[in-house]
Amino acid sequence: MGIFRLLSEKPWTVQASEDAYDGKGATTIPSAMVGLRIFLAIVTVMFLLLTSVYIMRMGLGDWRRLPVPTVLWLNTALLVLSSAGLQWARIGAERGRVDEVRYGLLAGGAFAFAFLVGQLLAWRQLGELGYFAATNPANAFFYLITALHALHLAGGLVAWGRTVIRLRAGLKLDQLRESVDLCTVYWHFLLVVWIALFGLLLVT
Amino acid sequence: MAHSPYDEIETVPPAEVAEEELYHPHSFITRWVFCQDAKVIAIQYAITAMAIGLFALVLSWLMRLQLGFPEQFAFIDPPDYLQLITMHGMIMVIYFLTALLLGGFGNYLIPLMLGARDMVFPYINMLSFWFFFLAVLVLMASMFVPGGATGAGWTLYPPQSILAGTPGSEGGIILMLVSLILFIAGITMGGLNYVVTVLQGRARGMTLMRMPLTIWGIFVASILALFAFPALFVAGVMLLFDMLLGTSFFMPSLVSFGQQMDYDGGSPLLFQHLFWFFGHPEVYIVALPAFGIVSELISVHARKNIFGFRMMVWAIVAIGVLSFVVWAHHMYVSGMNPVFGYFFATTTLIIAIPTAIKVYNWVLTLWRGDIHFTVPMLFAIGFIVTFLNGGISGLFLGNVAVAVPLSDTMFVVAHFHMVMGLAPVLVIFGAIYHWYPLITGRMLDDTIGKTHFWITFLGGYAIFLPLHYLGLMGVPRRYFELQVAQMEFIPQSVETLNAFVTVTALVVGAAQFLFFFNLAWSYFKGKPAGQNPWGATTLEWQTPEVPPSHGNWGSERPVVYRWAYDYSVPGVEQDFIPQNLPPDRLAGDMGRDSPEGRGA
Amino acid sequence: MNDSRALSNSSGGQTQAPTANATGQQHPIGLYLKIWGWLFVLSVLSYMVELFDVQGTARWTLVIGFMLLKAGLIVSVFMHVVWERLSLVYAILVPPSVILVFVFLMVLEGEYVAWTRIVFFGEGS
Amino acid sequence: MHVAIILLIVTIGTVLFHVLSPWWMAPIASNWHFIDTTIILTFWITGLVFIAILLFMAYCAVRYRHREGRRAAYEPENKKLEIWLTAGTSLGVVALLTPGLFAWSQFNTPPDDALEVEVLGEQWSWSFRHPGEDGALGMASTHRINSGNPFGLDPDDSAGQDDILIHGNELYVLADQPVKFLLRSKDVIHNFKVPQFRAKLDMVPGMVTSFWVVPTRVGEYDILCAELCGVGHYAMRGRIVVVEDEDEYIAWLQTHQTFADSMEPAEPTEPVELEDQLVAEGQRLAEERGCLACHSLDGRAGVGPTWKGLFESTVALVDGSTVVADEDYLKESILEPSAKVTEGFQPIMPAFDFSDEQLDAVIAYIKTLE
Repeated sequence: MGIFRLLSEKPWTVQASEDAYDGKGATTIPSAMVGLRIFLAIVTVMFLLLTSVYIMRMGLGDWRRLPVPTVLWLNTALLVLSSAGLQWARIGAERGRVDEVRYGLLAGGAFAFAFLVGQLLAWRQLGELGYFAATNPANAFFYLITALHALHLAGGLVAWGRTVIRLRAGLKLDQLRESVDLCTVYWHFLLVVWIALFGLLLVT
Repeated sequence: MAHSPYDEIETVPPAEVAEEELYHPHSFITRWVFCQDAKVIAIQYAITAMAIGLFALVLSWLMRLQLGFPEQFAFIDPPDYLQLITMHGMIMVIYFLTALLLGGFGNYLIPLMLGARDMVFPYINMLSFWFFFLAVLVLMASMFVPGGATGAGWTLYPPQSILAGTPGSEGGIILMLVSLILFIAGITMGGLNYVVTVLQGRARGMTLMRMPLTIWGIFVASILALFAFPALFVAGVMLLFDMLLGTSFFMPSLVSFGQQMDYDGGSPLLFQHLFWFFGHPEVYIVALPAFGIVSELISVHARKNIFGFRMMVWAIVAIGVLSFVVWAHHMYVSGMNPVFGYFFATTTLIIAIPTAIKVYNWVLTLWRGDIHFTVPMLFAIGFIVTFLNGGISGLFLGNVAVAVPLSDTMFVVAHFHMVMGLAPVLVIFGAIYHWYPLITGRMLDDTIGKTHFWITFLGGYAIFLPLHYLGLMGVPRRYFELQVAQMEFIPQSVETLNAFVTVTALVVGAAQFLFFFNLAWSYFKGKPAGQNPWGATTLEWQTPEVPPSHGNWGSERPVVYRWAYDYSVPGVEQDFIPQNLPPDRLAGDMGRDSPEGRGA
Repeated sequence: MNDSRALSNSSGGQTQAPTANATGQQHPIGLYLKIWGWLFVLSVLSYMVELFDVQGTARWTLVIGFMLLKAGLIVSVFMHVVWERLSLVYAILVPPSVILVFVFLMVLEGEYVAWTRIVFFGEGS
Repeated sequence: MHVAIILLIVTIGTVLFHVLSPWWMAPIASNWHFIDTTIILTFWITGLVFIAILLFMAYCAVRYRHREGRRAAYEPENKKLEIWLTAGTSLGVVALLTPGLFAWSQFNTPPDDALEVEVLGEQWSWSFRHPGEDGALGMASTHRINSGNPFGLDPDDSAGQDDILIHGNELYVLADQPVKFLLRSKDVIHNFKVPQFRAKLDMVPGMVTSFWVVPTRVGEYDILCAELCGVGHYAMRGRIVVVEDEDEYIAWLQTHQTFADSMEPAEPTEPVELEDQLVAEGQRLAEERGCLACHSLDGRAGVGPTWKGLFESTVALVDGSTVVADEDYLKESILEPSAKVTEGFQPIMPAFDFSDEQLDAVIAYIKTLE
């Protein structure tokens, strides 16, 4: 779809009415999904900025590598499972199978909770080893990044909770499909962000 | 022949917001307080922003009193002065201009000008306002904590913003950052709404290129806001970490008043890069809606289509993209890697080209027009003059070596007040005079309006023009007191000039109460406006009721048949054709013989 | 005449759009499994880098390369970006790439600051 | 009509103000004429555009104002005109940018024979470091700063031993000798600015920045801080003295200690007998070490409490107690300011590492202020 063609259109001529309504944009993707996409782009920008600051700060000489708590590997697995659970729910919703939606959602949410608890454990482990935020920039970044990621996941859990409540209230699948879709995309996104950030923490 | 495409339009499916999803208020509270109607939210935004803007205006009076008549006002001491400049700057840039232009005008105009019934996410829209409101409350609260509000300058540069020696380093800075984070949350919700509404909520026939330039300006500015504010968010959160947890993101090892601090290894430049990566787009977040609105005003009141419409759209888009790669021109003397100077000077001067084109096109819209010197038109002309002047001083400051003697002087103060203070404020006034009849159904008083305009425009110009020359001389900014007698390079006459500027500022400030009086008086006693008093083509004037009711469009949403600038079309009797007027209902013959293939 | 034909074509596409959308969402589970498989393979490859202790630039390039591939697969398939209109893809991908300018300049800036510290403060390497 | 007239008045008024007003760049005293030339060039190019656009608007306001029966032209775009305008603007931009970039490249290439002088900023005073005979500055860093080593020099660096430490806000430089200022800050960001030199730069803690200049005109100039650095920002001022006579310069240098000397334990000197001398010394110290930036002499509360009538007065403290400002209290307040903070003021005063003699001098001075 040519953004350049669109912008070079002469709106004062009748030819312009050829594209009189950009109907595709408005009808194929629900507004909520467009909104979510843009929101994800914003969050990506935020994490990218954080990464660039991370890389710059890393080069300033006083960087001490942080031991990666083993529990983080477990957490990563939990987040993958959580994402998979939601994907299951989404496929279930597409095929109209309520049970799959229910189990998928519950599994996804449970694993996400487990992930958050795991992250807390990782913080406690590091704290007990004496790696506090103020001791070294690497620690500070670790706490900052994991906290921001966890907050985003917690926010996602609110949307998840709303979907679960509506499912229990007996709403039809058709009315729920969009919510399940949104949650799933958001979960996959947070998984990508986590994998990228975890990779960053691992190699530095 | 020419009619056939319009028949086809009827088969296009209706746009996003369906009838049944429209929110219906049930009580006073849901009607006026926690309201989800974009028009009410717009008014809420506008009133909050103007109230706090008025407060910031009073702060600027106190500053000017201190500068104009040093040592006469014992109640202003150095910490107070720094708190005054900080709060004035922060409020004006973020809580007044950004909130008013995006939250106020964006909310009011986007659905109406696009032919939508409301925003796409009304609930989020409501939340957006309340986050903004909360941010304002927290900001106000910061003045009452021990140590008072922060006095770090609106740029909040560390280390000084969080160290002793700057007022508000105890608690004020924390509340300031919290308030900013709340504001960012609010503006992100709002911005998402504006962008998605433009993408999804347009009426049938409203292509992107048929949108009025006002919407283009607000649309691109919202995108900028969405992607620029995360930088401020990141910087703010990290600064909070440095302040509260003692981390060293931005803090190098330092000795504050003889004491070694625990910080080590960070870089203050990092904060500046992050801040200006937000801060420069922020300038255009304010400027682009103003550009759009002023194009509208000039076109309507000169009864002529905007000159070079496509160029105007391209310029808005180009400025939007370029504004993300010019940030470090605020940092030429910051000690950053000198190599950056070449890159940023070049990009900065390149961005001057689309900006200049916009100025030319406004002026060329007047050319061969039928200019009605209504109050909105006067404000638009005032804007062109001040914006041109401020844009020109921007060419000095953007050109790296030239900026070296001028940065951190009154020249900078004069520049951004001309281009980002006076210019957008003139547009806002013009816009209010233009759309007040739509909002309230009554006209604002003309005589008061003209008096208000001439005092604001000429007075404002007289305030800021001389300040350029003080800066040229080397007079630094953010000085509590100049102590002219002790500084060899400053002639005594500067004291007189400063006193003159102060008096003018007080007069211009006081004149703004004329405006508020006009707003209040005309609300009850103003001349009834009737439908479309200016003869505008855009959709907001074509609502079945004035002021538009909840849902905007009565039983049927409009269908758009033409662009927003069909003024004085040859062969048509009326000198404007509303966007939603079907071709078969045009009086006279249809503009088939107009240039470029109308009716092909 | 051409105009109206073009228009009717596009509007025809629009009326079909919802159904096309519904079918577009139903991708075979096999595809997802295949992508899972690829993700697994890529992860194994990343561990191989760790296992064989590849050092220096090669290590970075490989690790980051595998990471990007994985992210790309997830974004394009699981987040359905691969089935989106190009303009939306632009809208999503352009802003982050502007940030890459920022990333690049920040790396330069970091090196510059570190350099002045080494030269004037005599701080470690 | 009146709109056109007022636009004309604005145009002419702006030009007249530019030409006639007495406010203009401070007379230049360095080699950076090129920057001034670029500024003038920018004034010419942009000024002409400004005048042209305003006059054109005034013309339109008269010629195309609304009259009965007037109808605007319909012209959505005029490609030719737009292309010409774009091209013309681009040309103007190139004309501005080229000298600008050229000047920037000069700005960043100091000559090889430039004398390196360090400027050290702190809230809210200046000090300087001259490289001494070897012409090289020793390594210095904030980590090593303590009361005996206020510059934080590395005692093991041989290049630093002969560095001349200049406390106080005054610096001498030789005319026509290129100087490269290395800028360093102890605490927050400052900016070393001499308006007549044109060049300036921020001093950023945690790194060293630099610019160079050739002073060309003999005289005394103000040093200003041009980056907001806290409540005392406006009072952070110094003097730079450009001398032609090399002997005068060397004589001035010799009044200051080298780093090596400063590290040796001071010899006990005869106590000063004359009270006046002591007071004069105290006054000098108070001025030089920036005390007066915060403490007024006329009873006005500044950043800190006034010194007028301070001695033997009763001072209310933030913790609610009161104390009489006797010698012990004053001494303690100078050496350890945060111990007893006066009600109504912030605990922002730096600790001063005065010797006993210096303390006596300053206190003697304070005693005279009644």
